[in-house]
Amino acid sequence: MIGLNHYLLLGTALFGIGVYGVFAKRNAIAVLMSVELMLNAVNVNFVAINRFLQPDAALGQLFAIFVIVVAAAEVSVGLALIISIYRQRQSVNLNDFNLMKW
Amino acid sequence: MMYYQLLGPEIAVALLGLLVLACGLLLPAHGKNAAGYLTTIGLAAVLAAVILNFSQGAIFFAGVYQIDSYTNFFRILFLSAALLIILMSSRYTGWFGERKSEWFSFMLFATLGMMIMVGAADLITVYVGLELMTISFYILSAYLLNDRLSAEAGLKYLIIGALSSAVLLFGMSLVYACSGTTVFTGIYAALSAGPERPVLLAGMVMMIAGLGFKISAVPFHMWTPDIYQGAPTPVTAYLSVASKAAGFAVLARIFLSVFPAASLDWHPLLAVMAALTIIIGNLTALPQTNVKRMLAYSSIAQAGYILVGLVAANTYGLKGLLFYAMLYVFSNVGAFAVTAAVEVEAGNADLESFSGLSRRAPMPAAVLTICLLSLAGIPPLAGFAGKFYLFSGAIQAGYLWLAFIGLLMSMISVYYYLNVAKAMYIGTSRQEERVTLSFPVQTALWICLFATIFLGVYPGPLSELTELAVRLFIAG
Amino acid sequence: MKIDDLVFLIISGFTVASALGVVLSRNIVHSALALILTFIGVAMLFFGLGASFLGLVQILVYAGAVSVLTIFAIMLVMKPDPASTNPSTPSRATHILGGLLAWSVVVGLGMAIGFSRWPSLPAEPAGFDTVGVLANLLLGNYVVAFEAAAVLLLLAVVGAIILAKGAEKP
Amino acid sequence: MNGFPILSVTLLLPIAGALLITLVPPTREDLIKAIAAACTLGSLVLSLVVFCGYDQVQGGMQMTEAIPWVRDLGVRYALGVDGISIPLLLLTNLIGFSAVYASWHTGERVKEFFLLLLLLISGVMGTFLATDLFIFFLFYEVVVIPIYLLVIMFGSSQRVTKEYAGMKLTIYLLIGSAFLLVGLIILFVKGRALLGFPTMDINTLAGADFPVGLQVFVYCLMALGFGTLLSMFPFHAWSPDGYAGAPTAVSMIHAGVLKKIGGYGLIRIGLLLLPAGARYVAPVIAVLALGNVVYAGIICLTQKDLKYIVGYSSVSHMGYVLLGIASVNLISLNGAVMMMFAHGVMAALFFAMIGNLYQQSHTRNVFDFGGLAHQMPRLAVGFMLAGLASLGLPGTANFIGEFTIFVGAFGVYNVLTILAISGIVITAVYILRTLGGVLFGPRRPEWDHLQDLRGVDMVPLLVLGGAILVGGILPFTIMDPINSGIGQLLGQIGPGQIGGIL
Amino acid sequence: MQDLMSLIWLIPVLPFLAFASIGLLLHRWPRLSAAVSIAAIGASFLLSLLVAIEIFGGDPGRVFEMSVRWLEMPGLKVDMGILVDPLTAVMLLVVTTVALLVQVYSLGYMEGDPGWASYFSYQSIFAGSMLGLVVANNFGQLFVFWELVGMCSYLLIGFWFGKPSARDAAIKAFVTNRIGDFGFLLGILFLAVVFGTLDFGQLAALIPAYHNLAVLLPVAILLFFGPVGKSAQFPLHVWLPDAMEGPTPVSALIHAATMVAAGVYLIARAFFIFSQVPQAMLLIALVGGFTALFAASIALVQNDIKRILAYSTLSQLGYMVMAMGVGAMTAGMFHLMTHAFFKSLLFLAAGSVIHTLHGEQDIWKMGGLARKMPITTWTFVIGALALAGIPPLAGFWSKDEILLGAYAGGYTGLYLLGSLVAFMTAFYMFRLIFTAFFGGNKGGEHAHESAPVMTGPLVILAVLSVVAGLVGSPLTGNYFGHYISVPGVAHHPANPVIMSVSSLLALAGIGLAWLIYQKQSVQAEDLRQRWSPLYELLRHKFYIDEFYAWLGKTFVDSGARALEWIDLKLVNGAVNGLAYLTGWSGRTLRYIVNGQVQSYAIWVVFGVALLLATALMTVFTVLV
Repeated sequence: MIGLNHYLLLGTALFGIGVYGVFAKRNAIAVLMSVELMLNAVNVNFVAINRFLQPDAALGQLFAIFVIVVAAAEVSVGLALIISIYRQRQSVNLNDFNLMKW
Repeated sequence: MMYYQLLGPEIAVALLGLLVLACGLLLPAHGKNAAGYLTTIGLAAVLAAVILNFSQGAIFFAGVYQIDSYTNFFRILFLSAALLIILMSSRYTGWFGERKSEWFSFMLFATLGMMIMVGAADLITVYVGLELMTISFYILSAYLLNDRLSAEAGLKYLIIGALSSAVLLFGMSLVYACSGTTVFTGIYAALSAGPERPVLLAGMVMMIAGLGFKISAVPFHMWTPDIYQGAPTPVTAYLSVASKAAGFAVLARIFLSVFPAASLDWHPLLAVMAALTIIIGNLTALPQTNVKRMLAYSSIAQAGYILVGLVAANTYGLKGLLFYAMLYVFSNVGAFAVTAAVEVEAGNADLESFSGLSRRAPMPAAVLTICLLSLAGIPPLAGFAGKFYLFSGAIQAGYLWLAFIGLLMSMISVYYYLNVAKAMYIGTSRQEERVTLSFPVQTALWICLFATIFLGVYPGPLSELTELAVRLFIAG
Repeated sequence: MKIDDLVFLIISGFTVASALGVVLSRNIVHSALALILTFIGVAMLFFGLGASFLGLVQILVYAGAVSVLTIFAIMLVMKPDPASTNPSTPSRATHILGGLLAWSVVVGLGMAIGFSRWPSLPAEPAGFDTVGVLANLLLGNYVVAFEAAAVLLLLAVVGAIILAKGAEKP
Repeated sequence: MNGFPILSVTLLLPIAGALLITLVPPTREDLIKAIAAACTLGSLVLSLVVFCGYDQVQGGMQMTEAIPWVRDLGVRYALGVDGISIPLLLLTNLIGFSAVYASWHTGERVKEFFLLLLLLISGVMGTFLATDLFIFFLFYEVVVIPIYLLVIMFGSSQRVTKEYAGMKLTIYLLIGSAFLLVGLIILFVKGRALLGFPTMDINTLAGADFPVGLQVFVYCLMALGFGTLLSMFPFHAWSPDGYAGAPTAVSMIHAGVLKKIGGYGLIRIGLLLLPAGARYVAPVIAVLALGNVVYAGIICLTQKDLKYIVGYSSVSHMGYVLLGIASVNLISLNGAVMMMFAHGVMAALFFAMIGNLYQQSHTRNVFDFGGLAHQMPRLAVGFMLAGLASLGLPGTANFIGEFTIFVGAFGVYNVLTILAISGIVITAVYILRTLGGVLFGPRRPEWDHLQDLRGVDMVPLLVLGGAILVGGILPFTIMDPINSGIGQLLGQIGPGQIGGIL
Repeated sequence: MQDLMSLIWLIPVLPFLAFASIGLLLHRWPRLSAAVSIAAIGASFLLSLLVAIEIFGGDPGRVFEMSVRWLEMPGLKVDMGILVDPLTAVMLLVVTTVALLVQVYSLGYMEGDPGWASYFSYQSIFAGSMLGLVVANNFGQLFVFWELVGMCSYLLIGFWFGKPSARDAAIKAFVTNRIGDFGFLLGILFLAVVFGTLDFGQLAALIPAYHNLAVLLPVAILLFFGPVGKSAQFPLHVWLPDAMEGPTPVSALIHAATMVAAGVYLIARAFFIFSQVPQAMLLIALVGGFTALFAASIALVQNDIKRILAYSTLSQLGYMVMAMGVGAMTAGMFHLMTHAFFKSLLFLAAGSVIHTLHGEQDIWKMGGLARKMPITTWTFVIGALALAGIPPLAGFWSKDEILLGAYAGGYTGLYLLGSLVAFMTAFYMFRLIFTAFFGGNKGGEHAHESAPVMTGPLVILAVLSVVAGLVGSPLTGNYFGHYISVPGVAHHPANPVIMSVSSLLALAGIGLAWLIYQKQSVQAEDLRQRWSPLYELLRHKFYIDEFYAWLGKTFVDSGARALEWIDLKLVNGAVNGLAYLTGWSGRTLRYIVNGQVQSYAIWVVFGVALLLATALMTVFTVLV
């Protein structure tokens, strides 16, 4: 019998995958995508919780909507940032961006 | 009957932001300064309004939004910080060229986000306000488009920020899963009613982590130096004082109005975090040669001090938290204002650029020295009074070791602060002509100087204010 | 074993697989496509959870707008050979450490979730108008967040334009 | 003086002068010096008025002023003087006044110099006047930063660079004060718990009987903090380097007054609030005091730099003060306070003379000099006076202090006292060697260009030398107030709580 | 008469006033300074004379005392007081007389010296301090002036500070005295702590009733440290010969007549303590006797006229101390008085010689002075005879009293020793006389008699050296002993055997000296050869100075260097090490922030994992 915990576990799994992506990818865009994965995981949580705990309210869905909106904004700004830094460095490789350290 | 006029400040700031944005589109290039004046005047007006009805409060939307003296205190903090920074950046904004007026509007939107954060008594609103602030800061820190450091700072900030806000969100979702609501009061009720769930603790700690990023507490502090160094100096200043304060405001509100229901005793956890933050921040600041970066590490340490107040979680501690957050605005903005002026002169904020400043610009040199010493907690400057509150609270709560670490480290921190003073007072500078400061910058400097000294010599008034603000959380 | 359990397993398996594809593929374009698949999988989960409106929003915003945006960005910054556009960090330590960390987080959360008791699935309330409720919330209690989100979008647009447009060449 | 806030005026006069100086253009050096001189003179006169106006018969805190400052901390801007603080207040102003004149020939950045100097003087005064812990600590640390700036801007680098010396001085003292601050906060918090209301007033806190364990702990913290400032062995490392690096005026004030804050705090705060702790820790302090006297004294024998000699000797003399404080009884405490006064004046005079000599000859090495009494008889008089005072010759205030301390301490720690008294021989040896080496011996033509003291240079010699002699020839003028103050304090503690022979 | 007594305080105060006025105002006018100084001491002298007359007119028990509050607190009381009894009266008289004469003499001797004014101011402050010491009525005051006279001697020895030797001698004198005062001060502290008072009167009342020898013995011995230092007893005698670097009148006043006698005076003054402790008395007697013999033996071979006199002073002081030790306090004080006169006479005469020979002090470079400067010569001879103890001169009576005391006290060994010393004394004095004044050397061609201002005092002192002994001689019924005596101690009747023996010994000494140095029937050179080891030993003063120097170098200086090393390397090193450690940890920690944004991300998640772990651990421990 599938319960809320399974949905949460799925969300956790997606979250973990996203985290790993943030660590492991060199391409800034790929890192951004991994972050999107994490946000989706959160959304899965919200919607599932909403469905299981209070099917007659839409609080979780509301939260999910806000998350989607914010994520969209984040992505657009993020991509713009990546493009502007690409214009300077001709690269989107995060390992190259260490002018400032120590 | 709901006092919607109490939402005035938020609405006003939002409209002001839009107006400034419009100015940028409509006004010709030379008229872009108008945006600055408009912002200044508007912020001043809003600030005055907030101060005037400081004591009024109301609860909106079934507890989703809440105006009280705590909110007002932080509104004042944000607005005055924004005001000071707009003033100090009058010369600096020249580097933004065409995009000057948009810069003002982004600052305003960031301010709006913070105000919403402290006003919100509900996870969703907190989240949206927080993102409003954070995304404005992504843009602001990358705002020097020709500057490689600035762009890099923006990207780094974006990645870490997105990651940690995802963590925060996940924590929120788990808390929501345990309580079934997102309103603080509701969560509190549900938690105190319902059974203890491990997942709740997981949610709590993930929220701590997410907010810990905003206040740059160890180990979520790594981004701070890079972003502070790369971002435009006014943005750095705003980031360090306001965004940090907002993070603390939310953290304190959640911890004190929600988490008491949970069985997890989070004080030792935070105590360790605070100690680490103080130690690492101060130690790493010692060898820095770039003043902005040094101030970044010092701001990490300052975050540790403020966190002590939250660890203590008693009257003195919380008053210390608010007190320190407020004085930190003046001291730190003062320091950054001088740094910005030097940067405009010399092109960078390396320590060499400061050498001999006391001859070329006695007044800014004095201001910088005094502000830094206030950060170090040397009486009779504001920082000392704040630290006194914080550590009285800590000792009252039985965290003697924390007080020891904090005070010892704050004395060690004097070393790197004095290094700047040394460079300014006995260093020799290449060029000899006096540094010229525009009127707004001077105003900002004078305000910071006066506030830093006044709050230290006569902390009475501000402590009364904090008294009102913390009364919500701690009766008597 | 009920049918929708099976459905859930399939969809979740599909979602996780495509998510893995996102982080494992060496070609950035493939990752982007896998990302779209993940979004769609999540959307299907939403449908399964009776959040059809949200599912639509998910498909429109994510699988639509965000993905397209992402692919545009990829095209703008693409290297000549697509094969090695999305390499992983060379340092093995990062992989092992990061993997372990991610894994431990997952395990920790999993334990937390596993050891907590959860209510079983309640019946779907009849004639429950999700959109209406959402609308009421958005323009009611959450109007502040709503307006803030509006400002946020505007801000993001302007900011994105400014950043992407780049500095005026003196 | 009913109504007229004489203490506040005394305290704030130099600060006012500093503010005034900020308005003067840097080029008007004469005006700046005049302002500084006028303000310090005013403070000196006022403190003399206080000294004479103090009613010993009545005793206790007098001329008090109190303004509520921070409500929830129970802090009040409270000033007052009693027999203990009056001589030290006088000392501060004597030295402050002569310090201004000793640095009359400052050539460059006069504005910064006198501004910081005035702030420094006010800060030191404040610690002696404050009767509220918070205000006390405020002033206690105010002085550190001006000193740092003065050292790095106007100091001199001989064995160690002035930057190193200044930073060492500053950080060392600040770290000491960190322990002190923890102690004060503990007192405040516990006092609030015991009394039921927050207060920082020293006398009020004295009413709260802290548990003995706490007293011991906090007294240890204070011994660390104040002891560091008093250059208690082995926490004296900052002292010789610091003095060597500092400009004349700072050495004068630092060795003369600032150190004494440590002893004053140990008596006024440590002993009054934590009698049991004081008694418990006293033997340790006594042993360390011996370390000061003998160890530092013997090191003086090998020093060649005049400032190092005086620096180490001041460390050694502080040992007597510590011994007096450690053997907690009326006589020894009287002696300790008297010794603080005497040593303050003596050290200040010494540094003033050395400064004058160094500023002309640009060397401080004893072996570079010789027979200076030929060229500079007045300077020689100053040196002799200071030197004979520092070896505790009768007729100088130092003898009174040392003798009283010995009498008080001998009954408590026989052996330690005997060993400590051997210090008078050591002191005699190195002081006489130094005086002989610098002043006596054949005339050396290379120093014929040196100018003897004249005009304003005479002021430190007259003021400080006069104080030394008055304190030594008419000891009761200073000892009687001290006696009344200490007696009051011990009475407040109650004889049961402390040891000692009386 | 009471009004006279109420003026006594002027005696010490006047010279102080003279000093102050010279130091502050008059030092620009040397002659005026000298006048003021001499006027002050003269006034003191007259007052002392009146006081003496008053005291010795009345009955011995009469004591006049007054005091003003000086340093007072519960448990410690030091007054500035005046205590006048016969003992004081004698000292007052001696001190003022010699001081006055010496100052007059100095007018001539210090003619044209650039430091004229300061010289007289020093003289005044010394006189004041010495008188203050004499009239002290408690140990505190005594110690104060005790130290002050020490300082004056420091200043006056180093008066010609241009000479390195003078500088070093001054330092040596002060430091050596300090070592003595160290013990003295301890003794005073003992008294203060045990008896709670320092007042002579009260102590004199308390001590006899106090039988705890365990306390009294250390007190007495510690107090005796003072005299050992001040009166230059062995082993702290080394400073006095060097002190001859000072101007000769100073040597006469301070290092022969008055200050060095202060130690003896202290013993007499505190006799009520010492007399309680036989062991201490024995120690004193032995030290005194040894010093007498030891110094006399050194004096045998010295060639510097002033050093010969200095060593004879040492040995005479040893005599007095020995007298005190054997309980013959009266004799000791008596000898103190007479010695003051004839020894200062000798010094002043020697000074007159040195003055006319432009600083020549080696007796072998003098000779034939008798014809050139008769007054000086004959006064010197008188002084020498007095010192040698030839009847009926002053020295004879007093020395005889001492020998009598030793003999009658049962200290036969000391008696024999004293007699031997008497013989040696006579010998070395006349060795000096025959060589310097009657010798055939050609040193003294250009010598000429000194000015009256110098010879006048010589004559006066010569007279005193002749007559002063009578006051204590049996002929006058021992007037002296009638007034100055230890209550309860019977005075021994004069013993003709002892008298004759001692005078015969003295004559023998003179005769031997005549044989060797005048008639030269025995060549001094041969003696030197024969006894060369002993001679070398004596000539090097038993190598004591060298020994002390070695001690100082090996222990004090190297110890100081070792401590300095510790201070720089360990104490300072610890501080710097901590500082370096802090900075190093900072430099190390900064490299964690390596600029790689993904490593930051790893840290963030690491923190999350850590927090999760702790939280879950707590909750699971709760659950399980």
